Amino acid sequence: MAKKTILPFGPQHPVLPEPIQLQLVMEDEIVVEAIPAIGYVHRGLEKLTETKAIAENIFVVERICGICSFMHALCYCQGIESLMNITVPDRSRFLRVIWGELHRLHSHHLWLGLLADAFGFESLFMQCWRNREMVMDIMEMTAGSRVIISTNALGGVRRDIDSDQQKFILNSLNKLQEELDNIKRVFSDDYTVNKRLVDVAVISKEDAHELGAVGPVMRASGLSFDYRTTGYAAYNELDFEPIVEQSGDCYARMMVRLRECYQSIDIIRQAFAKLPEGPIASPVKGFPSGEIATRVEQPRGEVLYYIKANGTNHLDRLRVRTPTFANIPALLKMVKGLTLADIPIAILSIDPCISCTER
Amino acid sequence: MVSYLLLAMILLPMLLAAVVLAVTDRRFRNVCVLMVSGILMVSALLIIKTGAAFVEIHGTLAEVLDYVIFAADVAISLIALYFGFKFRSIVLAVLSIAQLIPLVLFHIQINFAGVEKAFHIDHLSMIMLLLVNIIGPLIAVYALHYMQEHEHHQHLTASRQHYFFATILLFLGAMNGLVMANNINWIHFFWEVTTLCSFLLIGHDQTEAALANAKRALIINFFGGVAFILGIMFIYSRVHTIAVHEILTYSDVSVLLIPMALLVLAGFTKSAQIPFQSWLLGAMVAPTPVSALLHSSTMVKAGIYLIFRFAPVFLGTWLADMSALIGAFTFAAAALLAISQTNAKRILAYSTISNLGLMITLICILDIYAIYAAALLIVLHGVSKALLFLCVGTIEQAIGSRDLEDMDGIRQRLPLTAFLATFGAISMLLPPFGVLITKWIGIEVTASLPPVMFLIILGSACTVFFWAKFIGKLLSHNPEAEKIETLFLTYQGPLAIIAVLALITSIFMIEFSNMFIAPFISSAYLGSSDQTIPNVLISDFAGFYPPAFFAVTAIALLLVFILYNWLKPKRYVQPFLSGENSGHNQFYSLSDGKFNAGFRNYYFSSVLNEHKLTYLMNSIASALLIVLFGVILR
Amino acid sequence: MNIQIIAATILLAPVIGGLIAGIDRIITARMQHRVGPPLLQPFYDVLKLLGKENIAVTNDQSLYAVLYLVFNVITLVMFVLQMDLLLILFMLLLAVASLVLGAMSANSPFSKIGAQRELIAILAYEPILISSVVGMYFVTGSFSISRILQIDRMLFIDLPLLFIAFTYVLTIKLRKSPFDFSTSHHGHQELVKGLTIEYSGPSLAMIEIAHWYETVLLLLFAGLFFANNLYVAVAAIAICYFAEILVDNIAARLTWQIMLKSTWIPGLLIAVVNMVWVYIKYHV
Amino acid sequence: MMGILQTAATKSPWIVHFDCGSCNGCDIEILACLTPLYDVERFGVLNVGNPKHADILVVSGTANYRNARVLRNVYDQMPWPKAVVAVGACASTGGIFRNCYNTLGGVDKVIPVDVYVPGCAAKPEAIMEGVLQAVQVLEKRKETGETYAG
Repeated sequence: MAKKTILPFGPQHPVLPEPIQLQLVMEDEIVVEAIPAIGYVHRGLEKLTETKAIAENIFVVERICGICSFMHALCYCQGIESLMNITVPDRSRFLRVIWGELHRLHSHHLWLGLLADAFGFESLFMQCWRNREMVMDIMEMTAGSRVIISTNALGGVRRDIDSDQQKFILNSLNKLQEELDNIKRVFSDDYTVNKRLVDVAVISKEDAHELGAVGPVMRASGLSFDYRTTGYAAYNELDFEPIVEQSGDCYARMMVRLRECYQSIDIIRQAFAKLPEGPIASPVKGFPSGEIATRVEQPRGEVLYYIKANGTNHLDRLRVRTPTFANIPALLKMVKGLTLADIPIAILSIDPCISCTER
Repeated sequence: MVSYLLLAMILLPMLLAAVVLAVTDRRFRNVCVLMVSGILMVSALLIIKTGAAFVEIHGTLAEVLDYVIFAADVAISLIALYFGFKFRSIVLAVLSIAQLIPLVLFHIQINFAGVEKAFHIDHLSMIMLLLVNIIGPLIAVYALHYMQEHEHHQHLTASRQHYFFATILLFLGAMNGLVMANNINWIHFFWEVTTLCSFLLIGHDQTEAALANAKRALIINFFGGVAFILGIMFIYSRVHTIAVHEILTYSDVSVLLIPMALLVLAGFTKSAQIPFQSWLLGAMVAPTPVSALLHSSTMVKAGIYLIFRFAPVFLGTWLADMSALIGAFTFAAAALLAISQTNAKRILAYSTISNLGLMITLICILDIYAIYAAALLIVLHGVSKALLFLCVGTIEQAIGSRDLEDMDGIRQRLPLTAFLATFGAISMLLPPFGVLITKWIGIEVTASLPPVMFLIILGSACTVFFWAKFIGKLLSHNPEAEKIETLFLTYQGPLAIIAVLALITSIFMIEFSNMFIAPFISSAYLGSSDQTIPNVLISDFAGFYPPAFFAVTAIALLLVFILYNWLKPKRYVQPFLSGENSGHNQFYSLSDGKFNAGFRNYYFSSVLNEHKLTYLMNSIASALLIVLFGVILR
Repeated sequence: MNIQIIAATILLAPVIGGLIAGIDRIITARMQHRVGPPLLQPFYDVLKLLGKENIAVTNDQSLYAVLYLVFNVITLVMFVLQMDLLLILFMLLLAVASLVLGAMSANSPFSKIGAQRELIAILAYEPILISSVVGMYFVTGSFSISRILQIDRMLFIDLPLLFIAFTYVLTIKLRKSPFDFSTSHHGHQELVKGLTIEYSGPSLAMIEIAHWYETVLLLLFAGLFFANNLYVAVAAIAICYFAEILVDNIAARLTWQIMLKSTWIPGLLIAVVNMVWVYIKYHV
Repeated sequence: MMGILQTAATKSPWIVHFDCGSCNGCDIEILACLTPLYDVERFGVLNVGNPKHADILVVSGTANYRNARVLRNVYDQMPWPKAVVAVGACASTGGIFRNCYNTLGGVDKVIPVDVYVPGCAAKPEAIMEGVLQAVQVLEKRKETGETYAG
């Protein structure tokens, strides 16, 4: 047994949307060891924020990750706002929820598609991405751009959503929900899909807790926690429960995200129903000082921002701990003992965002 | 004339064995071996040219010979008894006594009578003679250089080569005797000599493993020997003759069924059918020429020969059907087990077991094509497997390992040997070579016995798997490998000759069949010496004509080379390693370190656990054997 | 006459195979709510590949690609000349073996893993392919296509289970999802392109063309089950291939473990059941 | 004959996508091009995921010190004729990350780029246009018979 199969899985690998390398050591096709190597996306973004003005940094943190850009900006703005004790207008709080949930919808659809692609279900991938385009249309209509929408600003939001747009969005969401019903049936009941997801890469409740998993990975293992329930933005005025699955395998993680899509649609509807009239931003004067840690629930789990300001237009330090970073220990635990064919599924099941993690 | 040739083929090697044992000078030994090799080849060809014949021995000479052979047979049993005590093996001691007592009793019973027509050279003998006397000497010549290297690696103080070559020569003589003898007692004697030779050669290296495996080989083969002698006694009690040709003319099958079952059992042990396969696997510790000569191409065929010889008596009975089933089971099971092996010699050993199983199946099927295929397979397999073993031996001497996983880039390191080995493996697996053709015929003729056919189908799928791995490894390219091959005429020469023989036998299959198999079938199965009647060509077989087939393949290959010249790569790049290449076979990984990308063939070690599966297969095969005997003894 | 048949086969088969591939891609695209490429896209692809630079990892790698093509052509010609079916299966094996050896000869772990998986696929489909041929033998009493064609019964009526098993392994042989794990039509797979990853330009084109021949051969093979009526046979082939495309689009890629289990246990079982029944019907 | 080969070359551009330090914005737009709304397969474009089969290398994101060699390797392993499309501001110039300590700037610092697609993130329509422009580059290379030049 002297020789083993050693495979560099990534960085340029079509199954991985982003460059990361897992050095897989295998026997037959069973992975005995997976050694991650990173650094392909590291740009030095945290350092960059120290050279930019505080308001400019919104655009920088949005480019930590193009998929959950809005949440990054939201987290950053909320941090600066609470440092400066700014109360944002009610309308903008609700608009932030709406955009935030739209991002969650597009991110989960994207992920569902990539997962389908990872287990070789091409038409399901196409269908997920086709549905996603409805969300992208909403983004483009409300913000003028598709992925990095830049609607957050210090003290509120930059753009408003008028009643015509509202009608369009609600219509689209109705359609989206119908389509979602279709793909849900495939994801949850299809024989081949079940074969590939059920009991693959299981993380127990204890492990998930001990390894500090966050987001859907944690909730799929039976831990009920969602940072939105703490009620930032307008979430305290909306009615929802964290979505929890018990089995801790890839199927559970998929189900959590699928059900969160429904939840997001529901939250957006609630938010529109309760959307108050009024200004969309408060004025911001002066510079923040002091330090603060803020958190936001992203599609991938909670993100943590640590901001240290010194009263000037530049920050002393900005530190981001992203959900993927928290989930990597769980991932490395999962992949051991899997077969090669399950590796892409296991990697995708934590919805990795390497560009978040490496910044 | 024929009797002189017989002398040259049986007695001369045995006598020279004694000489080689006595005179330890290397040069003298080499001359002896070369001389014997030449004589054997020539006499075999001459004897074949003479044609089928009986050789009679009369008078005192016959009597003396009978006594001598009896004494020698007793001596072998006594030697086994001695080793039984030496190894403190009760089983071996009991078996040797179990052989000794019937042997003595039987000879007393028949009053040491002999057979006038002491030797019978028919076309089946000729096929075996060709194999023994052409492949055997070539392997012996190869061994001259091999053993020199082998002892060099072992750092022995005193050379033990004279033992080795003496045993080899003794074996060749005995094997010739075995396939030509007409006196069944003599066959038993030669049979026991080959067992003894096998035992001595397996234990040749005197290591612990060698001795343990030698002991096991002796025990299992002696078990077969006991079955053999009991079978002889039974035959005599039923038909009162010990002359093979007279036994064969006996038409009432039911009378001979029990002794025939015993002989088939003996054949199973010698041909390492499951559940008796363990000795052949153990025998792989012996120096590779031994594996090539005794344990793949010739000695294990003695069991096949015995069954083949007596098959006309029991074909179409329950015994034949069950034997065919056990053979087919062995074929499939051994092929399945071969998948889990990384040791090249063990892969070849399992493949040998598997092919021997196929031969037994073919022999035991009442169909003229099956007989053709069986006889062909004996030759084709013998040639190809000898070639493969010798190549693996050469590779092992050069790289110091017989593990398949260490043979990366062997194509660059030992180009000629790797080429020949690849050729050998292809001739075992792919069309248009003969082994596959026999498998094809096997499937077509076993349509009358669906379970047997089903096992052959499963077995051939497994066969593809392990051979393709084997060939793939031999052909794999390693940019770092450098040529280390050194050529010797007596070393690679025999390899090349055997390879050419493998090609020729495949191309001229039909001519070969016409020359040997058709007459054999007409005399042995149709009871007629008129050779024109059953002149069934394989070409009748669905319009298959090997030379045409080879010609098409050759044209295809030519076409391929023309196209290939047009397609020759314009630029060489590194393989796909996800973009992180740091060398041809290296990639950057953690902290910019350079790691070697590795690849290991699949062996399914977790599913195909050799130990557990062997237990299972042995149980099934034993059950089949018990059923066989249970029904026959009812 | 034979020469004309051979020439027609060699020239027409890739055209038909390429068109089938083109139709396949359009239907697939439509099933995925896409417009899809033009019908002649497979030909464009191959012609483009022929005009590209041939880069390789090892010297003799392209040799195996050509061998794969040539053996596929020979196999198809043998089929058209109505020779022995078992021999044809063995020739097909030779073709696949050359592809596997080509993948093994390159020193690349991805292609070598692909080769192993292809070998496992052979292990899975070979018994069923041979079983279907044997089933035909039980009904017609011959392994030779020329004699199978003379029979006036529809083989499908006697061998429905074997036909099902055959279509099942056809998915493996055509490398369609759920069994496209040694190499897949689209690159998003853990082995990237597996078997063919180290081929490029003209040698990749050879493999593509060989695959067209193979497709034609396999579909003709499927047609044998309906051989007594040309129209039924053509319809059956069309339905059969459409079913393959459908399955390709409604199934996730399974693992080879599942494939091996499903072909060796239920697959071989239904094959054996069918064989036993025709054996009893015609021979006992 | 050569003419047919040339027209075929314009009808079947196979792409390989390499993400070198992008924020995922452009990556998901490149993927979106393959999906039903945009469906680049209409033009014969396939994402083959493997440099050895590809004609066009589509790069998103800035080159940094670690992924530059990967980018170079991927480019080298593509058969000639080939073209490179830099998608998005980062790949074209370095974009917002131009002055980060770990970035080299646009991918043209590492490999020759033929087509630049602007945008942050670049829109799918723009990316498709970029790929089709790269096809023209390929065609020209084929015509002039330009040989491999590192």
